[in-house]
Amino acid sequence: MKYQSQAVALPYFVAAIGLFVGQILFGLVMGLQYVVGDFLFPEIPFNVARMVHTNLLIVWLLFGFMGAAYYLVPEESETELYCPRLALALFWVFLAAGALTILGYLLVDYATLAKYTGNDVLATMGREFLEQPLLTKIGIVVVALAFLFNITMTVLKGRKTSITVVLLLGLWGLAIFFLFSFYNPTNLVLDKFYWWWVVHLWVEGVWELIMAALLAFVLIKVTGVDREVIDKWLYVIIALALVTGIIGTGHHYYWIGAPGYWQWWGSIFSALEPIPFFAMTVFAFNMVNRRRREHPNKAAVLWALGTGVMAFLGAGVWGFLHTLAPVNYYTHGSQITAAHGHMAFYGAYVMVVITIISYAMPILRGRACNSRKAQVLEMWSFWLMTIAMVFITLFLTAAGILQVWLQRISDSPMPFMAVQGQVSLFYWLREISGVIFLIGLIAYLVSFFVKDGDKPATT
Amino acid sequence: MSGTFTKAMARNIFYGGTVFFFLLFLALTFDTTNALPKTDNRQNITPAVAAGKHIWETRNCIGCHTLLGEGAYYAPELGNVYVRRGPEFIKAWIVSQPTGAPGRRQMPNFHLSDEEIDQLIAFLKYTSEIGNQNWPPNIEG
Amino acid sequence: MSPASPAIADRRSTLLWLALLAATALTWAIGEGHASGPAIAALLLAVAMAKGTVVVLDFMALARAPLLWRIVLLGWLALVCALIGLAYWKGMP
Amino acid sequence: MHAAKHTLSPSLPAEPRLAGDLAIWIFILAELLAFGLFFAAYAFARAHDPALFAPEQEALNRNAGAINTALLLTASYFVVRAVHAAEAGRGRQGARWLLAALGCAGGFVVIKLAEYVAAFNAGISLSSSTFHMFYLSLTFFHFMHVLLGMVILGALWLNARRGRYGPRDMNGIESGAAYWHMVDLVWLVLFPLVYVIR
Repeated sequence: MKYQSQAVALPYFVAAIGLFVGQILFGLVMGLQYVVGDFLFPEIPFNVARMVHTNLLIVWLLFGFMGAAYYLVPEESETELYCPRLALALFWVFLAAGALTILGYLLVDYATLAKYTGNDVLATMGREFLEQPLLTKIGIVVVALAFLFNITMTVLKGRKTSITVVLLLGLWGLAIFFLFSFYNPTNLVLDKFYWWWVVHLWVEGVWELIMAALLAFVLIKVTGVDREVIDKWLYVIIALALVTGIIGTGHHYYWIGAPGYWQWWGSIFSALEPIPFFAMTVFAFNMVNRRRREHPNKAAVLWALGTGVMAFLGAGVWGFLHTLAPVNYYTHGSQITAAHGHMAFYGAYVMVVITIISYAMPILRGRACNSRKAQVLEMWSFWLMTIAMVFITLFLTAAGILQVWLQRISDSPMPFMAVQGQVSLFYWLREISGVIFLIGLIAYLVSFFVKDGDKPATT
Repeated sequence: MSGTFTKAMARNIFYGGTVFFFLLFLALTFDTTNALPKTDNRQNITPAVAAGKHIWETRNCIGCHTLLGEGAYYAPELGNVYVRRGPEFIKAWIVSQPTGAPGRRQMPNFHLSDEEIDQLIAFLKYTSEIGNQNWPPNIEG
Repeated sequence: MSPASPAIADRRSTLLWLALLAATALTWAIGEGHASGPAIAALLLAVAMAKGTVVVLDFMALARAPLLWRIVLLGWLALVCALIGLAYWKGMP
Repeated sequence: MHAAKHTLSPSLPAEPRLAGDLAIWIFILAELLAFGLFFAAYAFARAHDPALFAPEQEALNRNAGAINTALLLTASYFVVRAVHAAEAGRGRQGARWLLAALGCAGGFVVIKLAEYVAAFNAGISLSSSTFHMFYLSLTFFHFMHVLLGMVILGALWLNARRGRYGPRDMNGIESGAAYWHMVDLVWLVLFPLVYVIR
């Protein structure tokens, strides 16, 4: 660790992993509820479990992004963090807010929670992924602004690199587009139209900047390839990502009451969206092949390469599968969407956060890399989780294809619930894959505590 | 590589391309804003519809159902439920939840008053009349 | 670096420019003559391809670029024109 | 760069070289892909019902379209002259060619805007018919590229006036020129496709 203040990243990473575990546990609950409908009812109805599952994902990824920024920015800027104590204070504020929100979901009736948190003053709740109470949303904005202030000041007083500039753009964009979560008109079409300004412009816009910056940072560190080379590919890739992704928002505007031309604009530009993901994969492999050093942290290299491949498969290929309007007419809002969502989030954002954790955590704990035994276990966890996710995606895709066929294409369409019964085998298989994912996650956790005689070099 | 490849050019293209496509997106958004009154059924937004949407949101219905295809995929699409089932059925359904049938998916009872249920139904009726390019493909959603 | 001397290169560009303008006049005349049909469509596409080829090879200077770049750009032009032609043919009564 | 080669005798054939920065060419390829998809989408949508497209297509102003084609081609020609001037070490002279190209591009913009005003007055919008949707989408997408091209030409002009471009520094002007020619190239397909082929 080159700068003392990078240490504030540690609690962020720990919290991120902890919440990740929570996310997966609730995912397993939901997976079981798909086949055993009354499991945990009425204690944890499906909608509550889902809210916890998705909100934990968002919160732990944000913890990961913030931790990554605190780790990376001082090193890139070659200066201590502007205010490490602010960073630590924000950690506790964000963790408390996040924990209170999740507890609120689990322990308080949602309508009551809405009433006591000011939803009658400004109604923002009850929309997918934006279920957070108004107070939590305001808290997120405050934390994000204070965090951005801290990071921006650090960059301003130090060296400005392409990586910090791109990361900052991504993080500022994240905060700015979140503001659209406060806009909730009664007009459902407008509501949905701008809801996507948060959701799509996050995951297929500014988050890609964050992801590319984190990946570029790790690649510079583990390959030793000239920064100039990595920087220019970084710019080309994120240019392609935004060129295709911004108008690509149109693929969400096909069936929500927006004008018909979005079917053309959305189809054409989102058909190009796999290109930047493919470029990112080629880029990651290329840089590793051209490496000038053998970095001892093999696990981090594996995660970095895995991010490229899985982001391309999940976001690129599985996104393309159902993005063209004539296809999407049949697949919209089916299990195909769920399949894409799972692999894209895992491949792009979960894996990039684990990549930076895998690289930074040993250094934060005072060594260049973990012992060989720990790394082997971590790589096992990589394969277990990744393969499990591939199978989750495949089973959900199979369920989705069957669902679309029986419910939407067939001459005698079946009702939704009847179809759900027909595809339950795939839901069982998905749940089994989910258990394997959990086993992989446990292996990942254990890898942090593995000790053996083979002493790693200290920094 | 036979050509030149500079970081400055790559950076300029990133900034230029981003601004360009965001402006294009804003232009399309502007046109959409002007065109929406023809399709979004805003003339039928009554106070009851507004209240119904509020009930829809504060009961987190989107956590199980889809509405115009967006939401969770655990329970049926409700964008066209008004057409599929009609108001009487919807009312009877909401009141009789949960079914308690063992092993079946359960919907909570939200203890809505008669007036609230009517408002929710008004919201679902308004939603079913949004001109959304004839999605879903059939009445089953 | 242009292998030809600057004056020759300039003259060549000027002649090509005039040819492009003449081709544009032809396309316009066909349009104003309200001509249609598969032969006319093929002619219009051929003219567009010829003009595009001039722009790609001479104006974009890809005649002097590695072969791959010529293939990509001219391939784009040929593919787009072929697709347009195919669609025209499909849409004929 | 190939600065060393400039001293070689001109009789030696130059090694193949892409004029302009690789980054701009990647961008150009992405743009061409988007336009190509849009063109094919138009062509196949029209093939679905050519009779529906024909009257609205017929009503377009082909004079404006043809003049605009000529303006873009002329601007492209002027840009070529500017590049040649810079290559010959007469960068400042090239600035005047760039200014002339900007003038042609400005003419395109004025004529296109007049066309749009007439269209809007006739009640044509993105939602008025499938043909109009394509006509406005394609031409407006291209129109924005002309505007971006003008920004780039303007930047080239400022730099050329300051004498920045010469045989040793061609990357900027060649990259900008390549982009402008792409804007031209796309229009060469767009004009017959939307205005003429019926």
